Amino acid sequence: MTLLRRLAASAPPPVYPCIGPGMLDPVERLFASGCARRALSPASAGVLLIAGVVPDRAAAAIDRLHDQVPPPRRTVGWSGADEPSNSLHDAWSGVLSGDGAEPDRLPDEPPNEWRGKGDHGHGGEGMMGGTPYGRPMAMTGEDPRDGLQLDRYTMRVGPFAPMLPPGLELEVTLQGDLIAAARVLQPPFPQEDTASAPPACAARMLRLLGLPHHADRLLRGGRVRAGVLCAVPKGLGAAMPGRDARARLRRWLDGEPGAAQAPEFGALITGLEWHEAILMLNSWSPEALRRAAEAA
Amino acid sequence: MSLFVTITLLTALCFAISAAANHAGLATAPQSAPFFGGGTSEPHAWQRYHFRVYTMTLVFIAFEMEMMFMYPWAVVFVEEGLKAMAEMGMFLGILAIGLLYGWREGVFRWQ
Amino acid sequence: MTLVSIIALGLFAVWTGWRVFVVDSMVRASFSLMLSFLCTGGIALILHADYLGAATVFMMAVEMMVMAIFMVMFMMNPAGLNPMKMVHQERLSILMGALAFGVFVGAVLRSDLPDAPVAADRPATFDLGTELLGPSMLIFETAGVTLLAAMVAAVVLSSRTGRYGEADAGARPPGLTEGGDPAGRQPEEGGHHHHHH
Amino acid sequence: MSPLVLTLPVALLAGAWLAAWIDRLAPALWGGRAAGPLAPLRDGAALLARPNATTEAPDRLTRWLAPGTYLVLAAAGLSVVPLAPGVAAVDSPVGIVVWGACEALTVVAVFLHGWSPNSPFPLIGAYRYTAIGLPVMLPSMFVLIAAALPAESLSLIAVVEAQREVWNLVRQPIGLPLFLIVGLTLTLRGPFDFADGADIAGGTSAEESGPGRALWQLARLTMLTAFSAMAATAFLGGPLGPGLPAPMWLALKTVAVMLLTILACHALARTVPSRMLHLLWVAALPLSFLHLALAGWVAL
Repeated sequence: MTLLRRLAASAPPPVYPCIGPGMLDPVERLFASGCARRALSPASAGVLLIAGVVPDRAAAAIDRLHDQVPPPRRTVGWSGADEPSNSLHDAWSGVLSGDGAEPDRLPDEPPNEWRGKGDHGHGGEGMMGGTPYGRPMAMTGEDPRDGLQLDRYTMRVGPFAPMLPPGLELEVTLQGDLIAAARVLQPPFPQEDTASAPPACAARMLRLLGLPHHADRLLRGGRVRAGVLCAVPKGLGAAMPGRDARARLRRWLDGEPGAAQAPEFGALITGLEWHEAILMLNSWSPEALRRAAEAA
Repeated sequence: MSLFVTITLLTALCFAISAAANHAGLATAPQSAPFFGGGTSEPHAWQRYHFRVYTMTLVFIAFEMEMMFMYPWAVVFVEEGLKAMAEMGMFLGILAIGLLYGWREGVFRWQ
Repeated sequence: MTLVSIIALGLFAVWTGWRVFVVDSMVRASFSLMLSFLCTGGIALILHADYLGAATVFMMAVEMMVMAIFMVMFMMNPAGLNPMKMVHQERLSILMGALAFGVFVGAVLRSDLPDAPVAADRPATFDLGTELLGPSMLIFETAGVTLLAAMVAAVVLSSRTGRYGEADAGARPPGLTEGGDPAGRQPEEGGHHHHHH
Repeated sequence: MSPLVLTLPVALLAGAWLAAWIDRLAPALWGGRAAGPLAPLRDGAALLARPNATTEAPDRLTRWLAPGTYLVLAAAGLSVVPLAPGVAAVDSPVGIVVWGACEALTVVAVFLHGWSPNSPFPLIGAYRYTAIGLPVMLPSMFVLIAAALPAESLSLIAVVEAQREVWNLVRQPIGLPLFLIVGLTLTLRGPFDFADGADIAGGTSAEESGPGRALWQLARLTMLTAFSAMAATAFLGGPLGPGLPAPMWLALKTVAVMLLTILACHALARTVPSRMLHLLWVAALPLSFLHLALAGWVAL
């Protein structure tokens, strides 16, 4: 057991970042340096990193994410002034030994009380009714593409979703993996200019295309060949002809800055498949998205 | 028989490993809430999931059934020579018509 | 050993087949049925019908996967979060099932089963191929054309998009009474739908 | 049953470790830091030392079955691969069809893995993978049927024997690239990783931690080993070769295919699923038609 723990302690700590205003670029550089591994979900993390001063509106989200990191877990705060790799490693050792583990922040209550209720004591009623095991079932509705009226699933994503700029909260209604309706609840946090610099923006898109090593190379100041552009479908998120997501990525790879402000994107991602929508959103810089969301 | 015994043994071994690895204790409600990057949702994620390429799967099954005839055909191909070659032409022709029709009707897309 | 394996697989096939009607989740039901078919494939493997056995496993894995997709898509409560009963007309079904079982068992017991063991190393797949290219050529080709017809029919019936516009353009759901208002969803004015390609 | 079956776990574990190490060497090609041979063990230990996560009302049965099934399929697929001319752990006369069945069941295992947590991102990953994984099987069938043509048999031992003069790689040059698509899909990698992508926060694995996650990653790596051995057998003559003992040749060729697959995984970008599906049907499938026709012409 100790051998396992010693081996584990020498691995890069799996960290789920909650990125506050102005901290996007430092956090991305931290993970590109290789001293910690960015976990895409709290379940796969051991340490929660709170970078910067997170506004009050996101406090509840941090509590939720904190509790989704399986215990024992640790939280590390980082202001960006110092080098955090030591505190991350200390926290990771603490996680492995179980010392100073943090208890849940939220009460142990299901979304809806279900025990002992309903037809079978599991909260459900009849075929589709009630709240079996604490939640209702999704219900059918109109479909934007093929007219099959199947279930619509509404979720609020963000503010710390790894595929969206930090701070952005979207209410998305999915039918399958197609976005049937979308609404911006909160704009992204303001970030330093470095977070909207061409290499940083292009790196984010490359990660979504499954090319993390290319992305790291860009962040280190290297170049990436334009062959990767083929993977971005033509005409995606085109504000006007020749100005689609692929063209925006091409400009970033050439080192040119993108548009200062994105169009109103809530309406633009409606009707798109999830992967297309996420690629399209990331083809604008976080600042461009913030301006668009605040203008709307 | 040996394939059957081997797979039975392997299955027993792998499922035992899987059972040991998937042993999970009880988690509290906030620990087991589904992940939305800090967000929330009301309903269960399990739903009448709108699989966008359902027509493609139907074409695929018919395609696959035809392909199952190709395996025995491959074994006798060299022996039968030109007859088998002509057979294959016909076969691929039939499949190609199905493929072209599906493509023309646009079923190989997210509908 | 062979007999024991066949009996064990047969019992497991029956058990998983029974589970299909007992479990609440459509996914579990579909893949229980798949397991049942995999067992019959396993029996074929043991009996040295190698191609038949492996092909059964191959086909059933794919088909039950597609069946699971459609079951989840169109059934209420697809994950079985609320317990439910998947069987209708239970008494009649049991009666019909027992009757069918009796007929088949009777047929097996009454028929004169062949007693001509085939050598284990007989090239069965080769024989099958020769048969397909020889005497059974017509059947084989007919199957090809039939499956093509199935492909076309599947596209025609299930695809909304197509060369001639949307399949449901101008369609009205039938009324509950003769000549009455359409039931369920009302057709939209002009049928505008946003399409993305 | 042959005692060679005992070599399967050893080969799979060794292959998994090697694949994981090559994965961690790959960043060096893009100017990053390559990790040492212990890195996969460290990362594995980091997973094993954590507890399993659970989700709300999950399907515990399928959650348990999915990684186990994936692991069995890798082992079953490898069991029909000849380790030396005329010798395989399981001498099946229909080895090619057995491998095809393993491919088909892999789609089921990945689907169940994404279905079981009752969470949206894993669910999207499961369905997306199914949409791509099913049609990928068609090029795979064409390619393996083409490999069976000169052998006049569906047995992989015969497929190896038929390559004594010339490898299938030379006779059927489009086969290996088409089969690489299958390998990338089976192992959820790079351009064909539609199950565990970054845009869905890790997809089918998003709600997983601890030993359960470790087992899933291990199963992916063992499947890569089995796939590489199968590709080496179908296209590179498997255990045939001068000088060295036959199993060594198989191991060398397996590692070569593994390197190629991992390189393709890290170098190629993943496009959106809708476009990939379209490409599979209108580009990869006609290409496999052509491949089979060419292979048939050469074989006659």
